[in-house]
Amino acid sequence: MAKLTRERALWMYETMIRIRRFEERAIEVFQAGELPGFIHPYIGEEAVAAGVCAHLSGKDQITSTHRGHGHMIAKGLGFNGMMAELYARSTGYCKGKGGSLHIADQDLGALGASGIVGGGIPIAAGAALGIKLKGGKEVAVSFFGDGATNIGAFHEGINLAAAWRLPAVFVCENNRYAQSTPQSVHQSIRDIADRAKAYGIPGVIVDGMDAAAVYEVAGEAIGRARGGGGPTLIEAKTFRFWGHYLGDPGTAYGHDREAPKWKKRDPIPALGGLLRKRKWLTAKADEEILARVKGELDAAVEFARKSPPPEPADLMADIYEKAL
Amino acid sequence: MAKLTRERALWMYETMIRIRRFEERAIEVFQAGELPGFIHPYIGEEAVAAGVCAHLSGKDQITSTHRGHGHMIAKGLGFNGMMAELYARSTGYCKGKGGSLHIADQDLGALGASGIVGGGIPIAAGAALGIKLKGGKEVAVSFFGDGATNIGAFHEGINLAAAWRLPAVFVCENNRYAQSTPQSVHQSIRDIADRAKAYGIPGVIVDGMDAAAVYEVAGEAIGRARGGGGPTLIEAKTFRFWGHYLGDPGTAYGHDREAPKWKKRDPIPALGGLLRKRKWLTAKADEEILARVKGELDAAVEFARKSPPPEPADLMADIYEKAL
Amino acid sequence: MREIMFREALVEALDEEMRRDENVFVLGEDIGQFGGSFKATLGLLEKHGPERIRNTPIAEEAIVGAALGAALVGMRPVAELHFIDFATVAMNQIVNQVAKVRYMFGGKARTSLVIRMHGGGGSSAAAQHSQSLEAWFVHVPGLKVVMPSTPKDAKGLLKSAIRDNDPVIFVEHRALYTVKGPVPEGEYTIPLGAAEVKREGSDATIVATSSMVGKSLQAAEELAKEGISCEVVDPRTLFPLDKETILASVRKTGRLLIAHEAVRRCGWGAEMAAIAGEEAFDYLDAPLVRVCAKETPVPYSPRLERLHIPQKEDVAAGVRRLVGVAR
Amino acid sequence: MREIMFREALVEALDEEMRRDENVFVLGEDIGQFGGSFKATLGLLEKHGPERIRNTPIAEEAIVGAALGAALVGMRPVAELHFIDFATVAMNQIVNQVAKVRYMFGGKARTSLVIRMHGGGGSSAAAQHSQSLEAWFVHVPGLKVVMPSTPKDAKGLLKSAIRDNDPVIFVEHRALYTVKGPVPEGEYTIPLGAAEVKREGSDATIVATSSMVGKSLQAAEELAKEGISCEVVDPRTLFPLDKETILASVRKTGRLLIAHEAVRRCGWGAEMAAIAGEEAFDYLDAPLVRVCAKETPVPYSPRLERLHIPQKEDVAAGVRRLVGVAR
Ligand SMILES: Cc1ncc(C[n+]2csc(CCOP(=O)(O)OP(=O)(O)O)c2C)c(N)n1
Ligand SMILES: Cc1ncc(C[n+]2csc(CCOP(=O)(O)OP(=O)(O)O)c2C)c(N)n1
Ligand SMILES: [Mg+2]
Ligand SMILES: [Mg+2]
Repeated sequence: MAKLTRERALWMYETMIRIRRFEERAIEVFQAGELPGFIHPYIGEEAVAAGVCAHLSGKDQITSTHRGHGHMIAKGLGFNGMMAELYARSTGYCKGKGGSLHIADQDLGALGASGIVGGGIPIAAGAALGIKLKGGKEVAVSFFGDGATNIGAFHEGINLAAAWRLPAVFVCENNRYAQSTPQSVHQSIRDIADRAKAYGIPGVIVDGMDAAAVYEVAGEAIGRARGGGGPTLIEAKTFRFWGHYLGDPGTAYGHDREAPKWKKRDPIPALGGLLRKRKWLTAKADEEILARVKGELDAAVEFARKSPPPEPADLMADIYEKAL
Repeated sequence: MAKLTRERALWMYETMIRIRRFEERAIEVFQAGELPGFIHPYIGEEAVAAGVCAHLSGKDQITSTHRGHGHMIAKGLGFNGMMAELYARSTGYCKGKGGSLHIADQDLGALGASGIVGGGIPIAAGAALGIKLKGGKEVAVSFFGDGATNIGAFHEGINLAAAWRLPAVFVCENNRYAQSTPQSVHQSIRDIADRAKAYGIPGVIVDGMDAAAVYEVAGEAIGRARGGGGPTLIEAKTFRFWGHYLGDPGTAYGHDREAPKWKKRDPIPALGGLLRKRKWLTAKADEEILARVKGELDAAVEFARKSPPPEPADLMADIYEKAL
Repeated sequence: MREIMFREALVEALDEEMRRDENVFVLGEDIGQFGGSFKATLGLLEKHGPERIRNTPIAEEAIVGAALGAALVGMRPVAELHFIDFATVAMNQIVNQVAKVRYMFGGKARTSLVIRMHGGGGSSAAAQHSQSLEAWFVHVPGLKVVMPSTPKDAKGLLKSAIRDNDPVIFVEHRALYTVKGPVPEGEYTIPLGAAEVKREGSDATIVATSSMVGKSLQAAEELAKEGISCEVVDPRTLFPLDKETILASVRKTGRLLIAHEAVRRCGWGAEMAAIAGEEAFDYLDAPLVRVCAKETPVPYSPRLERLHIPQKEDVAAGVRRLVGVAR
Repeated sequence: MREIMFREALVEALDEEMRRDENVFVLGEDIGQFGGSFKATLGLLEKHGPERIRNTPIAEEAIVGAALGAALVGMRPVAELHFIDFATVAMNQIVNQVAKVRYMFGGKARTSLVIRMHGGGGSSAAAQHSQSLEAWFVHVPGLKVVMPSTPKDAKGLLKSAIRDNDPVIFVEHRALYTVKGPVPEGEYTIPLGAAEVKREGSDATIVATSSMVGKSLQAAEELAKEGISCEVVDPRTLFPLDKETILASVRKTGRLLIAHEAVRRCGWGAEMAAIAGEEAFDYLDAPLVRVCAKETPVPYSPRLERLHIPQKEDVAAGVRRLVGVAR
């Protein structure tokens, strides 16, 4: 089992802060009317992306969801390209064509977010298949929500990966709601990890507000996948602090009543506490992280604002390899 | 628990013989070149259809598959309309428009066979929903194969039925192969009943070659559904004695090597033995059944052969309620 | 006449039909307390309760399959799929089951169901939440396809769709939901298969669907100032199609422009163009013009999306081309 | 030249490409020992082993998704879906993912994959196993769509499709699998986007796809005896479309008949008709004619199915109508 080192712990901590601050800034400029489109904030769930991606290198692959900023940052994507993408600028990761829902960078193993719930799960299985056929040691990780576990693609993708013992890890971020629909309404089980039994693979529940716990569980699953032991289904119990998307107050379906309890378990101070207990983090280092992230974010917003939008000719580019 | 009565046992026995003989006759006339299309014989699996449908009335609903003749006969469809359908005659259940793959009769609660694997599963959930909304006491039963348990519709349909506690029963006829693909290749679990755990519903394994056993298990599941207890997943372990369709010898994928062992467990003589042991069936009664079924089949083939094909004008009828 | 929003008109239609017929019910994702992603079911849960306003899991194939199964036993479900892009996960049920069971089973099957979805772009929702895929459904015998362009039409057509005994694909354009328009107070329906001439004119016929009707009316207004008189015809239902009304207009003006938001290639406009080429050939005085989305996935960038989606300026330019006035 | 069957030509193409490039592999249901439902992968398992000839579960969305995922990390998968009717369960992956990732992700994504499927009727396989749905894919920017009509084209086009860096939908007609035709021995490819004039003529242009090419050639033969000279053009790829070759023929003959097996309404022929109406309007001497399947689900009855599917007699009758010879 992967022991949590100081280096990894600090990486997770900083990564979680990067996610949190990036999203807070994105929300701010969105609310100021600077961004088109929609945003689904990941705030509150940072421990999952950080705990899982702490085990991944640039050559490992991930697929993500509509709530994907956190996965992308944890996978190593930079603020400039991400912020520019939200601003729909040509310097964005998708040259302004994808937006919040579709940030991706193939060079960093970020195979992108599917805006279609569950759509990334079979794609991750396929990436794992490609890795296996090439004889690589990488893994493919798919992130998705509780709601996604009811759609056909979830079932088909995991069954395929299990039948073929592919180096894949499936991470369900169970934040208790599919949009406005509570888990108890959309399925009749309590623990989504139980669905692993349908595929003969390990299913593990983890506290998604506890980065160290996620780190441990993910390390085991990813290690097993790399070692040829096949896929694992991880269920991380977590909570989004915001509504489904910016503009949803969460009041229609009880989310607002649950939120205070979960906010007390904010994963960032929780990990910070652990780090300080282990003397891995000083107040000064903490401040430095915050300052560094803030500086980077200021620069990213500046970069995005100054970047040009796509040119009209870009409309017809990138549909096919060569223009037809 | 429903105790097996003499009446029900004899009904099952005769039903199984009806299925067997109907299919043997269909194969005969197919091989003689009298039928268009394809046939997927159900022979060997008769105990499943009979054991389940022994609990159903005309108002209960079923959905079926490409291998559907057995379900239809057990649900009460007559030889004339079925044989005429295979012969593509206007007197067939679908007026010659559906054929072997799509035999159906709404009046008898036979919602039809989907030629798309798994397609009937959500439809059965919907029929169960309709029953529930109307306050009825009927149930909807969906039959499907082992191969179908890997497709998205299986997952979505059962999850919906479970979440809504619908009066539905899902019957997997695990005959060890999806076309040419052995179960061990298409999924990594041994018992499909385990998939019930993904939906928080009971999953039961039953010997699909033993009609009395199927009767018992189905009775419990159907009773539970009628009583508001929600759906059950039944896995009946069975075997088709023929290849995937007429013309497939089963030699390419090992089916032919397994067949002899399974044929020794032929469900019809097995149930016959039980009936005789209980003194519920005399040799004379047995002969009478065979003779009656043969007579009916002779008449059905005669009926079909003499029936007219659809008229050219029928091509454009039945697309919409009124011609457009 | 009072003015209400397109989405309010839809809610009224559902409410009235649910009161009229206890077999009508609605199922879909987040249609309950949430009132639907675009508030087109708002308030119905309170009035009709959770048995008839059913929040589903995210499982569109099951939603449509369940609607069909319920219809087969005598219900009249209205299924909501939200974005038309999500219909891609339900195509088997829509195309192989819903559309075909009546025919395949020899005419007996009861298939009175409506499948609602919203299409179209314009809000930077990007490639997977902005498509216009109605042509797919028109290509499938057994389905009817409705695309209202005004609140009044939306209400009247949805009521007809619910009462219809055939399966109806009901496509709403997202940009229309908050558009207000006059809607009569009392009970009324609009038959499926009846086009409406939204503006009369003599120089050119614009056949426009959904969001393009409004843009075409604006373009016509503009062109009128230049002395070009446009007739704007809204088919309202793409199948059954009121060829008579449309072709009468084409015969009158001799010029045809087709405007829709779907991409051009194999869009519904191609069918309309083919019909004109077959049935009004001798009346056409100029090559027809299609004004459609560019053949690209829908881009996120508002600047690009505006170029992707046909605008009223594109309609106006197309008409000028059509009548031979190059500007 | 040697003659081999259409399906043998496909097997050769796969075999050669797998030898040439170790990144090419095939996945689909029953493609292994069984050799595919129509034997179009027969013998490949023995040659290339189960890692590269992968028998899948029945899960078409996963098959296409897995193919895409593998492509994204650098493989060149060929996915088999068998019946085009089954593409309905994989439309999300095909349309929302495969077709769009390159664009949506700003141009970086590697999407070199081929999705094979067979369409068409004629064998009483009924409504869910006989459709012709290629128009759907042509409607989706990001996809290429290939429909070969001869063994030679099948091989050359499949090899090009596998080497192409864009996703290709490769639609085979079931009735063609056992048709024999001349196929060169050595290495060759046929570019995507190049139509072929299968027969030269001067009175009318028949643009025919897939199974309708052969029927159109037979009709042309017959019509020649009546003194009517038909040019038969096979686009071979519906997108990219070789408009040049097709329109050159239309300009020459002034008359256009479009023949395909899909139902007429919103079929690919509508697009072809629209293009002709836009780009060859001044050359058309008569209303165009579409010869397509009747607008019904495909019936089981052979008698009805024969009426549903367009036959060579229908093509001949259409041409006579086109050239003004009523018989
Ligand atoms: C196939 C499909 N259906 C519906 C939607 C609309 N939708 C987007 S996110 C969402 C809820 C997803 O819930 P969950 O999987 O739990 O993820 P979470 O938002 O909680 O992170 C829904 C219904 C979609 N994008 N795709
Ligand atoms: C979606 C879909 N994919 C593939 C097929 C082709 N097909 C028809 S039957 C069959 C095998 C079904 O296996 P199983 O579910 O085990 O049923 P069985 O034939 O064994 O009764 C396949 C692959 C289909 N009809 N539908
Ligand atoms: Mg959730
Ligand atoms: Mg089976």
